[in-house]
Amino acid sequence: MTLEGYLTLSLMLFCIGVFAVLSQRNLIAVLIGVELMMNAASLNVMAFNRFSVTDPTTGQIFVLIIIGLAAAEVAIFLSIIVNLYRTRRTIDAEQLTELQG
Amino acid sequence: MSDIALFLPETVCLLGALVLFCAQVFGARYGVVWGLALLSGVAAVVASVWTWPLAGEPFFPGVYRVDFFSQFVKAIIAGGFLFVAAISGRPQTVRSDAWAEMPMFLLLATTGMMMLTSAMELVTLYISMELAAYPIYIAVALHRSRSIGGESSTKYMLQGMVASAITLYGLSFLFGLSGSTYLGTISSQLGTLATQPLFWLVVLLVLAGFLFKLAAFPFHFWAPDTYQTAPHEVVTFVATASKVAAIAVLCRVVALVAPAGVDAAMASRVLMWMSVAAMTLGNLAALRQGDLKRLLGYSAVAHAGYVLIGIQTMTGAGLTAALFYALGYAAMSALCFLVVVEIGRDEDLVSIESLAGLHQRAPLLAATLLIGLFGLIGLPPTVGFIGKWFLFSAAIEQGQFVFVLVAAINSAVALYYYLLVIRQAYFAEGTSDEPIHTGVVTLAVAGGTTGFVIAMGVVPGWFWARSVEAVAALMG
Amino acid sequence: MLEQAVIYLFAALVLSGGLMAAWTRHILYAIIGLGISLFGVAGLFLYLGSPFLAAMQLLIYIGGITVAIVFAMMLSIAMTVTPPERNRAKTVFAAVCTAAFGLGVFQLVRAARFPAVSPAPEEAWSVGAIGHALLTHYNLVFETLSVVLLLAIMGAILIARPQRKAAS
Amino acid sequence: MDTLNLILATTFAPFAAFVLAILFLMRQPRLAQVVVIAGGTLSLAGAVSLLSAGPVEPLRYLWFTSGDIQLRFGFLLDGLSLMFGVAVALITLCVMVYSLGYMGHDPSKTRYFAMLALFEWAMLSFVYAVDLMQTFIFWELVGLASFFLIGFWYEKPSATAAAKKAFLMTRVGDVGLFIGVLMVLQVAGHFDVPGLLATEGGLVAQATPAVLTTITLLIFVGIVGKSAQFPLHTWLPDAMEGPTPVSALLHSATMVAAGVYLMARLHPLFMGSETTLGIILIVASMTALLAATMAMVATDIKRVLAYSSISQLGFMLLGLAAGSLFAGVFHLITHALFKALLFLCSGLFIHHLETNDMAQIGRGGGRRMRFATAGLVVGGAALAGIPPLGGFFSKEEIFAALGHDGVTLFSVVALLAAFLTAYYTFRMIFLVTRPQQVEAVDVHGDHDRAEPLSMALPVVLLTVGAAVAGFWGGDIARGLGIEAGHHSLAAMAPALAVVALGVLVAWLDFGRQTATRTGFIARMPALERLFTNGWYVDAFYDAVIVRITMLAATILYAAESRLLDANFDRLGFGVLGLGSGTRRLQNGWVQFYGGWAVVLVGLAAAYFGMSD
Amino acid sequence: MQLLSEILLCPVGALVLVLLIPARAVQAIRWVCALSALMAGVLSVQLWRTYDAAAGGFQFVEIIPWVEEVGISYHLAVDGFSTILVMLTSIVFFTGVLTMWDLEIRVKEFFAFMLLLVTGVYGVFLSQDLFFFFLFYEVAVVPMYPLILIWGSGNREYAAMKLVLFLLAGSALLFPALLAIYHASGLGTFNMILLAQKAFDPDFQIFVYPFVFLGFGVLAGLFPFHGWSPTGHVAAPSAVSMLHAGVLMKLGAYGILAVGIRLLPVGAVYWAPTFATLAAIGVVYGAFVAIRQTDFKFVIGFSSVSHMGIVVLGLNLAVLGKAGQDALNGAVFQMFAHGIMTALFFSTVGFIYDRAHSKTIADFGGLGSQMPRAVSVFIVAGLCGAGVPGLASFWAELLVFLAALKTYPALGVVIIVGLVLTAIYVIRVFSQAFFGPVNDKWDDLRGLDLKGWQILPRAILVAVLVYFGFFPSALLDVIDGTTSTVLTSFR
Repeated sequence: MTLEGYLTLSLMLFCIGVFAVLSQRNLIAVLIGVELMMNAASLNVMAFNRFSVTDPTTGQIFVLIIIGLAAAEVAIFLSIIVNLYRTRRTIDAEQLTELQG
Repeated sequence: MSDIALFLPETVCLLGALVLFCAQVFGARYGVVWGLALLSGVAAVVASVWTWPLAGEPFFPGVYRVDFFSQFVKAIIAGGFLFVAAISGRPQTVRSDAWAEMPMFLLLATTGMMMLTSAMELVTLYISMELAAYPIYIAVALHRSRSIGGESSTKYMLQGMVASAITLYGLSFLFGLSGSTYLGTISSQLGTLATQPLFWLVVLLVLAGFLFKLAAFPFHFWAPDTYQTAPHEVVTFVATASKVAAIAVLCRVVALVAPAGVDAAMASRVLMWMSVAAMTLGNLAALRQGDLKRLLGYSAVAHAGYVLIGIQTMTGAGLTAALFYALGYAAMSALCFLVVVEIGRDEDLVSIESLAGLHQRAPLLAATLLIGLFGLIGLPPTVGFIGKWFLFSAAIEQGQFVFVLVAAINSAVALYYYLLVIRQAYFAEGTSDEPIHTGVVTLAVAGGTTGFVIAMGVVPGWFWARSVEAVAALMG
Repeated sequence: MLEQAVIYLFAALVLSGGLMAAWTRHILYAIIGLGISLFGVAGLFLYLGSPFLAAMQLLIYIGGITVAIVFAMMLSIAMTVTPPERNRAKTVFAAVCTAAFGLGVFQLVRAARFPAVSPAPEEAWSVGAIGHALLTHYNLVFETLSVVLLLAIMGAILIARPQRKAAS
Repeated sequence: MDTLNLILATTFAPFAAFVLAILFLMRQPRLAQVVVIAGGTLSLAGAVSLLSAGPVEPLRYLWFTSGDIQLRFGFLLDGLSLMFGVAVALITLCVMVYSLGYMGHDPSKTRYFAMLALFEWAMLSFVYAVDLMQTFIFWELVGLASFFLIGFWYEKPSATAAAKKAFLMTRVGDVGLFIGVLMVLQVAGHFDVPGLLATEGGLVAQATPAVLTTITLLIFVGIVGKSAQFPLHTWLPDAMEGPTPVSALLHSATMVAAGVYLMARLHPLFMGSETTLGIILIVASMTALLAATMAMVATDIKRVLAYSSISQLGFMLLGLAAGSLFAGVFHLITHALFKALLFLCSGLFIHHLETNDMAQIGRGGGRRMRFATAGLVVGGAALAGIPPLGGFFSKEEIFAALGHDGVTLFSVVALLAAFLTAYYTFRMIFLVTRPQQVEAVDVHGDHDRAEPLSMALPVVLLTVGAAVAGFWGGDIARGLGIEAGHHSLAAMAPALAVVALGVLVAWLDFGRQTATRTGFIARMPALERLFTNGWYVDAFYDAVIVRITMLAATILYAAESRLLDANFDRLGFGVLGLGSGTRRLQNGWVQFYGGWAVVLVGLAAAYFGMSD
Repeated sequence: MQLLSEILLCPVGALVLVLLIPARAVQAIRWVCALSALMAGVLSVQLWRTYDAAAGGFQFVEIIPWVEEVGISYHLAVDGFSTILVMLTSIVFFTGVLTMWDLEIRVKEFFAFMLLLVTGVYGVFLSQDLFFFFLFYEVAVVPMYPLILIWGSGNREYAAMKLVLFLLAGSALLFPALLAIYHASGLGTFNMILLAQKAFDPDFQIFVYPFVFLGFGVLAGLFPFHGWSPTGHVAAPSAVSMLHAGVLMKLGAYGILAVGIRLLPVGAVYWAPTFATLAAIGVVYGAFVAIRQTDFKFVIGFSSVSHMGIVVLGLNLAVLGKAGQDALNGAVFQMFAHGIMTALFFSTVGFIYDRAHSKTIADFGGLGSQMPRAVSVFIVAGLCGAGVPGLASFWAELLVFLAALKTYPALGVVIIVGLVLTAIYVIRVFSQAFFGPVNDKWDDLRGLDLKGWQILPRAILVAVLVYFGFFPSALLDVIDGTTSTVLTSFR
């Protein structure tokens, strides 16, 4: 597969992630969407790392950091969801409409 | 040794965070924690200012740059932290079991912001951004009332994650287009990169995360919600230090691509439209608000628009103006939030109505609020006026007459809601005459910041010269 | 040839898993979809020359993150049992936004020119090189990541734990 | 004393008195009286000594400079101003002294006397002014004093209304004058009166005929306002609401004559425009006739006199417009004397009998008031033009001037007016002196109290003056530098005849014992109504001019509040509404927010894509 | 320290002092204000006496670089115009403080805001640096909001908001315009004296001038953007109305003159016919609307619209060359005269209102016998408004009308006819409120007439009106030289 192929693939993955973020009701599913977006970015980096960059360590470290940050992010977000669930008894994105205007 | 010196402010912050961590682990009283936080804040400021004359690249060349720009901004950020620490003597709206941790998180965020201003490498930039963001996500969630903090923290973090994912996606392209993660290398290839439309989109994608921090359209939706419902002290931090860091990094990125000249015009145009949208939406939506913090949130959106005026010019003058304004803006909004903290001690939400009778209950706070709001309106003798003057001037220099006109009309519209707040504080009769007792430290900070806001407005020369110097370091 | 086929298979996994995660109303399916997709990405990493990252992806992502999500899912029993109705308007809105974004980026990506280099020698891909870089060029990043992870854990615990009485 | 000091003393003595009185003497009315009368006396002395010294070169002092305009303050001391100055000072002093009695019990005496002083200062400064702008300024100030004096009893709504009317109507005229004066400046580049009147290099030489006509007409508009000519005459009868001495001084003898004086002053300019003269003739003759008809039917003694003033002012203007400066000025001076006299006499009646109605005065025993009755008869005869009293000669001059070009329409009208004058004057005299019966009123006894010395003295003085004024014609003509003409008896015959006829008809209607004491006009009810209602001029103003002005004000005010202001408010509320609309963007759906960001990034991408 | 800085320091110093004095020491605060005003007055008179009118031009120049990088400097200087306007400010300031001597509510804050306002006004008149000019302009405008809101009456919230929004909308137009002037000059300085020497591109001038004109015009009460002014006057407390109508509105006109006409002559000439027409409409319109008002202050407010129209008209006629000298002299004279006159108006109306608690004309009647002094003072002001000779504004109107007649005869005739309208509304107030049958309702006001020191501020104002009514050259000589200098670029 060529670089363009990988890029297209990652773009599609990113878009799928975006769609999940925008359309899913369950906040966990939304989080999954975000993960997909980050993975798309990782895939991008790795593709460039393979085809466009002379020193392949950079990309790998980049992706490694992304994975690490994703873990941290998920941890925090999940705890926030838990926190939310404690009072609201829901994690439906569409029911979070108390703050508006 | 020199590396340590260059990295001193961040080190101080990290050490402070460590000390606070230990204190918290050993179950120190909040008074002690607060003292330590103040101490760390002072140390961070001192360290940042001390490093002003230094310049260099600690760690590996090209990763991290210490120059006057970064150190100047770090001093402001540290100042922001110090301010927040100073008014956090009794952070009632923070969940009581998290009092001890709160300063630590904010200090970590401060570290992240400091790194953000120096980062010259994409991965460092990204991770600094996240380091600056996560503690704030956490802090926002630590509201004493879960029902109030829950929704906004969820939304805030969700939007932040999306923005940072977009940034990340952009960074990946930047990496691919240039074959390097070093900003230095990227800028050396600017000549070829700038001809590619994708490059400009990528720059925009990269900016997403920072625009999010700045609460610029269309990444501003979190601002009113979070401002309204996060603990007062945390919002203060978000509104001051965080904004400065975002502006600094925007300056950094724009300074990077500015030499592209004509090719940058389209990106500049996009930023201009963002600016127009941000200030218009922010000001309009703020017109009819009942919650003081929410109103300030929208005002922050509008101010993001003003700052973008300077940034979108992509000239030295514009960036200088943006930086100058960032400094002033931090101080001005700090003043407003100081009052919010004081009067909202026992309230989760601070309505504008609750300001009634403030001039009787606490004349000094009322005056503080007045000066802060005058600044936000953009009235002399505060820095708000001259800051806008510089921003507008930079844009006019680029021939953007109509744009500046729109911005100026916007600030006239904004007058309405700020004045309503002033009206409430100075005119409306409150239900209680009970004086509000304000701590000595808070009063001192209020006085100092007020003085700062006015000093910057009346004798802007020194501050302007520093900003010029900083931007020169940035562009040079 | 076979290699290409496998690559396309992984690509298909990535997309199908992603689509599943994005479309389903059942959170459990979504997690499974995520797992599939991540697995596909890991596979692609392998073919992009980095077995190390493929392993990391499997370990951290699928082993750590996905599992954490599963735990969180258990909280929201109600939504797991009766998945919420799809909001048609919102779905359309999401699709339109996504399409605008995707098309916009796609046309630029297609027009873009990326530098092409010959693949780096094998030893440049070694884990040792990565380790070396992490301790030299990227030591700052590496240290920072540890701070971030630490604070994330602390924060997560702090937020999620039931509220105690004030310690002061 | 040299001329400068003398003229300064003459003009500024009353001013000093005014300032002193108004600022410091509000609580000491007696002292104020003394101060003001001292000022008036000083003025009279000054004016007389100036007159006796004869004309001198004008005095001019720079007042201010703006660009190329130089405004001078100064004094033009020629025969005209010197004579009129004396008349003004004299009558003013008479009125001041008279007022000691007339206003003796008024609580606001100081204000009254101060205003008299203000008036005298303004009037004298006007008379002696060398600069046209100075003329205008004091012309205005005279009007101001008039406003305050008419409205002196401000608690009386009618007085207030009259003052308001006087101020506004003269204002209308003043606007014309103002524009005229400014045009003079444009044409001539200066305001210097002698310079403007100079035969060489004067305004007549400088201006084109059309411009000259415009200027003189505009100035005439001012005169119409101030001298109460048709159609701006209606304020004057109403102005009788003021104290009677004021009517005597301002509204008959001096201030209203300012218009005539101005025309006399600028006579050469008017002579330069045939059109203007024609128009003046028409207006003046109309006024003379109209006012006389109104006087015929008035029952209020002061109103009769007021209408007669209007009519006589018309005569003066007729004389001037007919080309005879002498005729106009002569009549001006004689009229000043006898009309002041008539007013003061009527004041005596009014003061004592507390009624303005002529019939009631008659019934109340007015004829027992000796000084008043004597003055009334002498003054009335002079007004009617009975020889050899003042009015006869001056009016004769006017007829002569009018008849200069043969018998014209104007002569006929003037004769008609003269007939009416004689008629209404004697109607007044007969009504007062020959009532059908005298009611037993308790005021009969004490005539010393009815006519105290302070009031009697001026009456006597003026009676003498009115009686002999006719013989001053030669002096006045000399003062003006004109050869007074001698008129044959034949030329005088028509005038004498109409006067005699007028007196006769008045005798028939009012004088004889069996008279019905209703005018012959009562037999023509339509005409009587017309005359009583002042030819419906006021009604016209109320119905049309006032209504249009107020309507315009109402419409514009409505436009202001409903259109302009409301729309600005609407704009404001519109922005607020936009604010409410904008708030709806923040609808609480977090995914909606994300959608914005994503879609806009897509749009930006499309925008960047267009660069190729 | 030099004279101009000293003048500026008077209110600033007083402001600092007032802020330091505890709010309870009311008497001390008043005295500080009065003394500072007196000092400013003395210094202004000194300025007026020592300004060398024959030499003309800018004098008493003080320059201290402020932000050198962008060419901002603290640059004070006066020409003939600002000399007399500074004097006007001092007079109104002093009399304003005295007028508010009886104020009991939140005295400290009131005087603090008032001093801030006065500082701004002085600053505008003294500054010759475009930046500081604009800065002081904003300083002067904004204190109006709290001043009206807190110490005002009637519909004060609406009025205060409306006023500030209008004025700052005006300055929104100015903001880009002033900066554009700075950048277009290419001189890198905000020094207005230097900028005035620069011949800007005609197209640029024509483009920018309307922004400058309208921006300042709003503050000058230019039709149709005058709506804020009557509403604001009505709601404001007396001293604030005095400063507002007396001085603040002059800032607008002065701005047009100092920035618009001085810096952008070509633009001024190009737009003059349009704006002159607008101003003339304002003159007649304001008078007409004033006729229909039922509230004292509204009458005065609309009369201000009318009178300021004369000023703006004069400014526009000035550049048209035919009678520029007279027009500009008249306009500046009118600024002064109108300032004193409205100060007198509001000082008196405020006085009556404070005692009777009514501003409705129809409520009164025969007030002349109950409060003869206050009424007399009002009458003097009214007569000045009606353009009666012997009071200062006559000269101003004379000069402007003269110029109007020369330049646009028809327009001139129309506005002179407008004088009748002026007389109508003035006389209407007199006859309805002060004359006529005495209204017993107000009998208890008899003892409350102006007395003692209360007379002082009104007496000063009357004296000034009369003095300059008789000796116009005392002002005109100062103005005339500067006028010729300004107009050299139009010949």
